[in-house]
Amino acid sequence: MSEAPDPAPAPAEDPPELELILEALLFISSDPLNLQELAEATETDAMTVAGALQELAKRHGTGRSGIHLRHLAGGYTFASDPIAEEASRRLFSRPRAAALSPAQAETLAIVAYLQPVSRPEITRIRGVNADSAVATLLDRGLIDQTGRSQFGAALYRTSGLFLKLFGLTSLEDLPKIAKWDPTPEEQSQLRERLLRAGDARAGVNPPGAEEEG
Amino acid sequence: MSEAPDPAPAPAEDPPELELILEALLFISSDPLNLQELAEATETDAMTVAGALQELAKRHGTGRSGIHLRHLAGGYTFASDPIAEEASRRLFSRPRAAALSPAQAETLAIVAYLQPVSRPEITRIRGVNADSAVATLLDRGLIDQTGRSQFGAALYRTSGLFLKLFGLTSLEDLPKIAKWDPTPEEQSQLRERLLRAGDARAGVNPPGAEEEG
Amino acid sequence: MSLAAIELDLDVFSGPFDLLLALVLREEIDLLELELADVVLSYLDHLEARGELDLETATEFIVLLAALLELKSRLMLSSDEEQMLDIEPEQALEELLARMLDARRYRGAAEHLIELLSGEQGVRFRCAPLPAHLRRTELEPQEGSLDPTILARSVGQLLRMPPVINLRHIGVVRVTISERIAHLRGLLARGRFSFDEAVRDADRMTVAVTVFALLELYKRGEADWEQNEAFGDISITAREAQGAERIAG
Repeated sequence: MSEAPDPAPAPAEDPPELELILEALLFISSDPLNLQELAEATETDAMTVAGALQELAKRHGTGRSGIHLRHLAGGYTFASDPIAEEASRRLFSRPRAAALSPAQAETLAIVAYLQPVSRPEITRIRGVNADSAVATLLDRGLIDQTGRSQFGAALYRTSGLFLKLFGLTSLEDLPKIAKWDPTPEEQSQLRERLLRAGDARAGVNPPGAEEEG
Repeated sequence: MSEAPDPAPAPAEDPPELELILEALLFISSDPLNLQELAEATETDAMTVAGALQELAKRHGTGRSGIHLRHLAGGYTFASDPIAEEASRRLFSRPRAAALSPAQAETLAIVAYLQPVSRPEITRIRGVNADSAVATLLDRGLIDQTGRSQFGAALYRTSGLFLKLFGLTSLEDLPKIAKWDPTPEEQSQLRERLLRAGDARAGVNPPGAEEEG
Repeated sequence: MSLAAIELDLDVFSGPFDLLLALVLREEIDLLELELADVVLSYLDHLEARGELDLETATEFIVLLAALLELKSRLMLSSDEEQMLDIEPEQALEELLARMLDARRYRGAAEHLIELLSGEQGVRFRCAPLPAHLRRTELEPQEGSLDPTILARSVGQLLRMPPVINLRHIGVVRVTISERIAHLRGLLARGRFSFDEAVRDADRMTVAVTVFALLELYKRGEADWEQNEAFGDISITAREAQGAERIAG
């Protein structure tokens, strides 16, 4: 290979297809891949793969690329160049936006005002499967499981962290709903009203009947 | 893959540090990153980042690399070259996004164009119940819930994953819905045929004839 | 004219609007001669074969065809009777037209999306967790960083009742096929009854859905009927009972 005196360097020859495929596989996989796996995936043999990886390593060497090819115990994997360490910290260690998605906010609100409350109840009120929202809220430590209902469904309540993050001293401090209540004159219990509204949205709405009435 | 490989290619010059850092950041992040985020992380400005990305895109172009730089869902991200799809299927058990059923595609189209939109509205437009299509699209992460309508019906919008999987930078990339408008001729033809069915009462009234008592 | 006679490939229709649109646009089809009940049955058979039939969908489909039927029915009504119709024909027509065109637009958009997706076939993304050292630097969310009013507002939204639906302009009456089938089965228990009796004091939509329920029972082999003259009363007989009579006779 000749040195390029030209300030605009001529493009390097395109790598062979096998090398491109290996590059893509290593990129997609979050775990290291060994020669055997790569050979089976590309329907070739380990020797050929090893040769292609050697070429690939050149393109992904220090200074050439921000993505390095590394050979670990478990096989080959791509890793980011340590040169990007500082920038990664700035990018990924920002305080995580603590905002709740609408589905999470809704689920959390139901738990906060009705606790203890079961998942089927949450689903019935929201009209959408609540599994993923409940899982996220559990993950974030905003709700806890607290025993089971008489039918065996897990019951949820808000956590201490919940109070902290919302700046509340106790559940007594939860804001009054009246201000947002469409029919504040309604006398029945909140739980019953929420379930009724959920049922009405789910079942009684005839298809083809538009919302606007 | 290349049209005319240079018989004696010169090795490309090593890319500048900023380009390497950007490459590493895009590799680490599982979400697309926009110019602003990249500029802040690298402590430079969006213009400089855009320039470096242009160079990076050359190294990650078709035929050059198995990892392509794409501008999707409002930011930049790396994606695999489809050339590796067959090998990926052999290697990973997780399949690539499955195709959409006609019902799902229609529901997704309605959400994409009318968002935020409620299930009753979708049902009204499709003429058939959209519940299962909506549930599947939620499950697949192509749509999200975003608040509620004034009557409490859940509202849906498309997700970032939708843009990513469909190769869109933003919703602006979708053609105007008017693209599928019927021509005025088609419209009047349709109206006429419907009118004829309604007006031809007792089969006696040709158009323009007097109304029978 | 039956649906089979006009050779419609039902597989190409994603919904009732689609089907209606095609029917209306087929120049060679005279809507007035088309047996809508047959269209209904064929379409439902088709849905059933695809494993997508639910009574909800079936009812919705009836409602749509009813709009077409409404237009068609003007043929058979005297003008006196027509005064009783509660919607303007132009209004019904414009409504139907607008909905058909809307459905068609989104079907076009849907095809576009399917194309986009297939164009991206084979494109995969990396989905790996952040390297451990970067994860550790994730900051604890701050105390009091969330606004409790979002909770009250969320509950307020969930308390909203859907509006009572005004059906006047479409003339939709909520009556399901399953309800009418149950009603007819009740009457069938007696062995024989007249259609007029089955729909006494019923509104037009109920009558229409009852006809469909009757067709369904016929299809299932539970009932037979007889109509001696056009527009005459229909006499309905339970299949088994009829069989029994034959044996007896």
